[in-house]
Amino acid sequence: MIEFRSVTKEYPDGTRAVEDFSLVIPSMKTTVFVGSSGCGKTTILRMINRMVDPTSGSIQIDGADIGGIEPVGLRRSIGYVMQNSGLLPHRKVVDNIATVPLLKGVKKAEARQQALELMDTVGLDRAFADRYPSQLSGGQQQRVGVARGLAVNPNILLMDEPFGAVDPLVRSDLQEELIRLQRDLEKTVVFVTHDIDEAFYLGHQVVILQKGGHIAQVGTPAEILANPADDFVATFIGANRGKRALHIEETPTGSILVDDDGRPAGTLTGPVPVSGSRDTSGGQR
Amino acid sequence: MIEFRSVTKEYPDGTRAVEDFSLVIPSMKTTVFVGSSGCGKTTILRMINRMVDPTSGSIQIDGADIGGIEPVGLRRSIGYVMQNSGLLPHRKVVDNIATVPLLKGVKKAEARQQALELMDTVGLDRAFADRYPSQLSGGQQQRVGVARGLAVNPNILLMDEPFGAVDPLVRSDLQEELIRLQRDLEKTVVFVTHDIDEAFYLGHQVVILQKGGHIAQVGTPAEILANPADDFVATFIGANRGKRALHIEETPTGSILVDDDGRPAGTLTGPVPVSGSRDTSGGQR
Amino acid sequence: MNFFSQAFAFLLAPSNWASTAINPIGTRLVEHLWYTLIALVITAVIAIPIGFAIGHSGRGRGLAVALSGGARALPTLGVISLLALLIGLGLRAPIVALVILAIPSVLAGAYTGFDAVDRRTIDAARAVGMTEWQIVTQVEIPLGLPLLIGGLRAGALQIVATATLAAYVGEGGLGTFIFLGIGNNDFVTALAGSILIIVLAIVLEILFSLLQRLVVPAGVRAGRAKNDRPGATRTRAAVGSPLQEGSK
Amino acid sequence: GCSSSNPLSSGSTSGTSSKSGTIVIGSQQYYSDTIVAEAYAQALENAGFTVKRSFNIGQRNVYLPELASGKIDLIPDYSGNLLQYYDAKTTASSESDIESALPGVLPKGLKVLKAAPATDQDTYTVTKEFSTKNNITSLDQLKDYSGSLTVGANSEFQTRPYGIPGLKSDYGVTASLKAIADSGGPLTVAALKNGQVQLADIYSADPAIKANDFVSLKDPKNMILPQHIIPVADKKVNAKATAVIEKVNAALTQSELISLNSKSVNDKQSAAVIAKAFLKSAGILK
Amino acid sequence: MNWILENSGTLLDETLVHLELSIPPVILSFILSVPIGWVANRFRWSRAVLLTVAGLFYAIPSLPLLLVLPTLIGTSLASPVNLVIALTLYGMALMVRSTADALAEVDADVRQSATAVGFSAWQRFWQVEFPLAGPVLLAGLRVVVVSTVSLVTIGGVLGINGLGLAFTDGLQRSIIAEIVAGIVLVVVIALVLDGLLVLLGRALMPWQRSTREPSKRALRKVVAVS
Ligand SMILES: Nc1ncnc2c1ncn2[C@@H]1O[C@H](COP(=O)(O)OP(=O)(O)OP(=O)(O)O)[C@@H](O)[C@H]1O
Ligand SMILES: Nc1ncnc2c1ncn2[C@@H]1O[C@H](COP(=O)(O)OP(=O)(O)OP(=O)(O)O)[C@@H](O)[C@H]1O
Ligand SMILES: [Mg+2]
Ligand SMILES: [Mg+2]
Repeated sequence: MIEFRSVTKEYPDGTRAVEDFSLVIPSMKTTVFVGSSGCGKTTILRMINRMVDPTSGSIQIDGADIGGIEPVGLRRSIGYVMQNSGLLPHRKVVDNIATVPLLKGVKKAEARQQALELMDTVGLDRAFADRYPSQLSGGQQQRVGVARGLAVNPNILLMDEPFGAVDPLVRSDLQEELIRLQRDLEKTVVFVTHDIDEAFYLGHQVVILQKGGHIAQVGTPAEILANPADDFVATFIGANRGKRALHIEETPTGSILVDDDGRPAGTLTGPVPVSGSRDTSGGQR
Repeated sequence: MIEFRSVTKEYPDGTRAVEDFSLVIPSMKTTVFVGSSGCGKTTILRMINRMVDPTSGSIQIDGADIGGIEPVGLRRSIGYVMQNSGLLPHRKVVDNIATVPLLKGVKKAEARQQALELMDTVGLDRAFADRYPSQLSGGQQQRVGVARGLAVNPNILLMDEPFGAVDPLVRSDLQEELIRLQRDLEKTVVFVTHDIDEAFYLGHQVVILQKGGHIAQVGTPAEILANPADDFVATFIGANRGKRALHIEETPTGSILVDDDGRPAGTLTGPVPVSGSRDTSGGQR
Repeated sequence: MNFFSQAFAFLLAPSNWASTAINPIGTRLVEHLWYTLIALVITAVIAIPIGFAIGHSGRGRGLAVALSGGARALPTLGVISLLALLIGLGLRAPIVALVILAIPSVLAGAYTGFDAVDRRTIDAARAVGMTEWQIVTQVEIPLGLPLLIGGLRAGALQIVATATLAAYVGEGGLGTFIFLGIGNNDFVTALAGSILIIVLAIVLEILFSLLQRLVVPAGVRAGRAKNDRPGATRTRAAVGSPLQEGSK
Repeated sequence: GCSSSNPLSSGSTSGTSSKSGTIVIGSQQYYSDTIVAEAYAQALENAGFTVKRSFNIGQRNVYLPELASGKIDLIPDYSGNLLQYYDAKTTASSESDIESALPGVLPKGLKVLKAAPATDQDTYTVTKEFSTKNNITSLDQLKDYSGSLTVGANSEFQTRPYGIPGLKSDYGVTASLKAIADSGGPLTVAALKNGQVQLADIYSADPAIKANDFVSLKDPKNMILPQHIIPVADKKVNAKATAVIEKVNAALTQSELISLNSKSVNDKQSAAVIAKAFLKSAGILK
Repeated sequence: MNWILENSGTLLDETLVHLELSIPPVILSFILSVPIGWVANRFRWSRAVLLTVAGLFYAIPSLPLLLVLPTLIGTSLASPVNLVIALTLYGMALMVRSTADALAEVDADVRQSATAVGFSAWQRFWQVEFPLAGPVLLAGLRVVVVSTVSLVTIGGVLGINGLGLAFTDGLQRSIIAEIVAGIVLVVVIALVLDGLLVLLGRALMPWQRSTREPSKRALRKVVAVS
């Protein structure tokens, strides 16, 4: 469990990126921060591994204040994946994955062996092991980034818009893969995005942020969708513009679901159930 | 009307970007090309204003082969908007908008006056007129780009991923604005994107492309949604993965529409109509 | 006694500036500046159009880089000696040598200036219907100017420093004091000449850097501060290749 | 901080140091001097000495301190300039005055050997045409010349007592200088030939004088110091070596020196080749 | 041509001395520039100061510098030490800027991610930033090599051996072949050393081969200052 207690971050230039932010991030679930550009998502995420230190307030991991933990060691125990993967371009894929174990003094052969296994875990062909990152596609690079994040078998995985720069098709694959990984490995995933669809898809807990890291709403996707806390949230998730309010329309080629703008959203399958067949209150999966 | 007649484009390095491409783009409607990266969207778009000349085949605008039209003149008669706006960084906003009229010899004062009016049209405060592009936000820059594209009052407006780099909220605004503009000004808009949602939202006619500019399906969004031509299209629009197949779920906080992956998509409003209340076959708006 | 103070005394003595002096400092200074100017203008006339052509067309860059590398390696002393032997005394030999010396910098300044212009900006300019000439004059030149000035600045510095060698073949300039000092075992004169040249070079450097700052297009300057935040991980232009250069 | 010794004259460098038993020979950065030094070297080697060549050291202000500090043992120098280097105010003007004054001004550890007959001194040289047309063969006739006079010479000619100032004080002639840094070399010769200068400072042993039929003006007032080739040596250079060098020196007549220089400048031979041929013809080498 | 063959021994000697004089300044300026460039890149305030000073150093003409330097450091004018120090200063004038630019060019994302996965500052510099700055450093070093080899000839005027002698001697004796040989040898040395650097760069930076060029922007800076 990660807990923020009225954390504020003011950058040296005076920008108050995060103000009085408090939140509990549950273990072994995926928590997604979503918000517009500059609202403080990255700042919040980076405070967890002390890339950024709060100006005031405290952050605890499983009850221990991280202010007292030496940053380099802390970072080595937390996985971190960012947009554009942040791989070291001068190291081969396998060495990139083994970066942190090697820093920690694991023997080279062992670290490489482990890295190859991780490639399987994230669904990367081992044939890529000896390539350089620039020789991979964007999606493959992201997988390497995830593998690197997992290399020290961390409890916590921080992900900062990891899929922001990949093709939509690949992006869907990566999202599915992440859901599978999170479920299988039971990591605490903290994920940042500004795509509300992605947030709803991945998050057990979704945190909608406004400028300054102010929380507009926290909840499961279902809770937020059904009861947007205010106008901002409604606009943000598109409910206001009718984007989420669908109705059925018949077309010559079949019947489809259309939103208030007349934008087709899909087709309706299955009967209207009397009550939810799955428990969706704790998470939608 | 723009017509491609079995157009092929092979780049000097041997890349066959577009092969045997034929299509009719109707006037005064929005046609959207959508497809993965590198499938040839930009190449097709740029053949319309002769930024790229086809290796074989011909392109006609309103029945006239553009191969015979002098490129510079042709380009001045067609609006062009691209990602990152492509504005001239050393000219003020108003001069950027007036670029083409000035090239055409319109008097400076007149061109500027016209530019100011165009700023109103695209919803930009005139106060920005004397700023430089770098002093605007990404979304504002895009508006300037659109205004520049409209400055010569062209019949055709080419747009290459114009909203690819802006924030999701701003992006929605720009999309709405474009729909309004297209309706009011009755331009023929040719739009490129790789976001299928954007394509469905904006396009009267949507063209789903595969590598090499091969057309996977052409049709109205409704037609495509209801009857994906093949597996590729189904995957591409997300139907395959159940993304578009929604069903209703009850949650403690209300009833929502959920896709096959359990991803909440919205809420169902209105009754199930017996037949379409609007004609959606010619366009969804 | 400190050589520097002697050298400054030499430089400040009015008698050394008087036209009756054997080597009036003012005259030598003007000669030096004059040679610098001539060489710089010739260099500019040769290198700038070629650089622009390379920058605009993107062709011939490999050749230009190779030749510039070679030219940069050419020892000016050798070139002046050779040219003096071949074409005799007079300004021609040193000027030609200075021009050869400065061409690589100015050439590079010209074409890298064009390179520096965002491909997408040029592409957009072409797409809205600018002719190639208009692209060069209205987009590439104004946006490439800072780097061109940078190239001229580097070239001017090399010229002003090396114009010293004009004295080697009898054409005066500030090098006179240096060769006179060396030949006469008179360190003060040599030092005085050196100080003058160094000051001249530094003044030129400062003037050029001011000029360079002045010619940065206002819009480019205005926006620069924005993207400066270290560690900014702004969303990269989502997906999509930046437009490749299309055919024209 | 700033050291207060003149860097032009304080030399303590050049890595070469004389090992006992080896004679280190230096030379100026002047082709003619290098030929002579090479001749010394070959003669000494022929006599069984071990020689180390440290040629092209540069100018007097560099090599004389090295000589004094023992880094080199021997160098062929020029009598008048050598004296002036150590005694700028000297009044000596004839060769014999110079040679008798020299031992008194040399640093303790150094000695001069017997000078060669050849002198390689500055001259005011004009073209044959100029000489006949204006009937000028001597410096004291110059003051009657009506046109303006420009001298082509190294830049130090501007201030040397035998240069522009001497011309004025000794002969009442006003001339201006065109500074050309090739020490009377091809550029100066060319300037004289094409009339850019009327007078040129060309060394008396320069073959260009004869080759171009130039006329070197007489110096009746002995303004210009004689510059006989004179070896300066470390005192520890022994008598046997001294004898070998003086024998070489004795063979260096004026015409011989000019012909050696001519082989260098006109035939572009290397110092080693020229020196060897010279020593053979002088009977020093077989 | 004949002359060159007959005097190849002398030319070879001069070439070797030339090399001996050229290489130390290149190495020294590289070693000294790295920490200074690092400071310039690390502390914003120092960047302007250090780079301006470096720029002004480069503005100082070589002959005057060679003359002024001895009074400041107490060497003699014709001393190779004097020349080596002067050329090292020139090398640094170029290299400090290149180093600062090279380090600044290192992708901020990569630097951030290295920090995020737990590199200490020291590890990050040597294992990430320095190698990634390699291509731009190399580009800067190549300029330094070429200009240093060329500048060594100025020593000829002061009586420092090396190929500069070919010019002074060639001029005195009017031997065009000698001057041409000198020029050609200087250019050849410069290009050979440059080529060796390129090969060294390939060997040390294998990831480069498969990738794009180093950022053009950075290279441009290097070109523009030289
Ligand atoms: N190092 C810094 N120095 C000064 N201000 C900063 C710094 N880092 C971030 N900021 C500012 O703090 C605010 C929050 O930044 P942050 O990067 O956390 O936003 P974000 O939500 O991650 O945005 P994005 O979606 O663009 O990544 C912004 O206004 C930003 O400009
Ligand atoms: N100037 C060019 N020279 C060579 N190949 C090119 C050129 N421009 C584009 N291509 C190639 O042609 C193919 C189609 O490119 P195009 O830019 O049209 O794709 P796109 O669909 O617009 O992609 P994106 O979504 O990335 O913008 C790609 O394989 C691309 O690499
Ligand atoms: Mg962020
Ligand atoms: Mg494209």
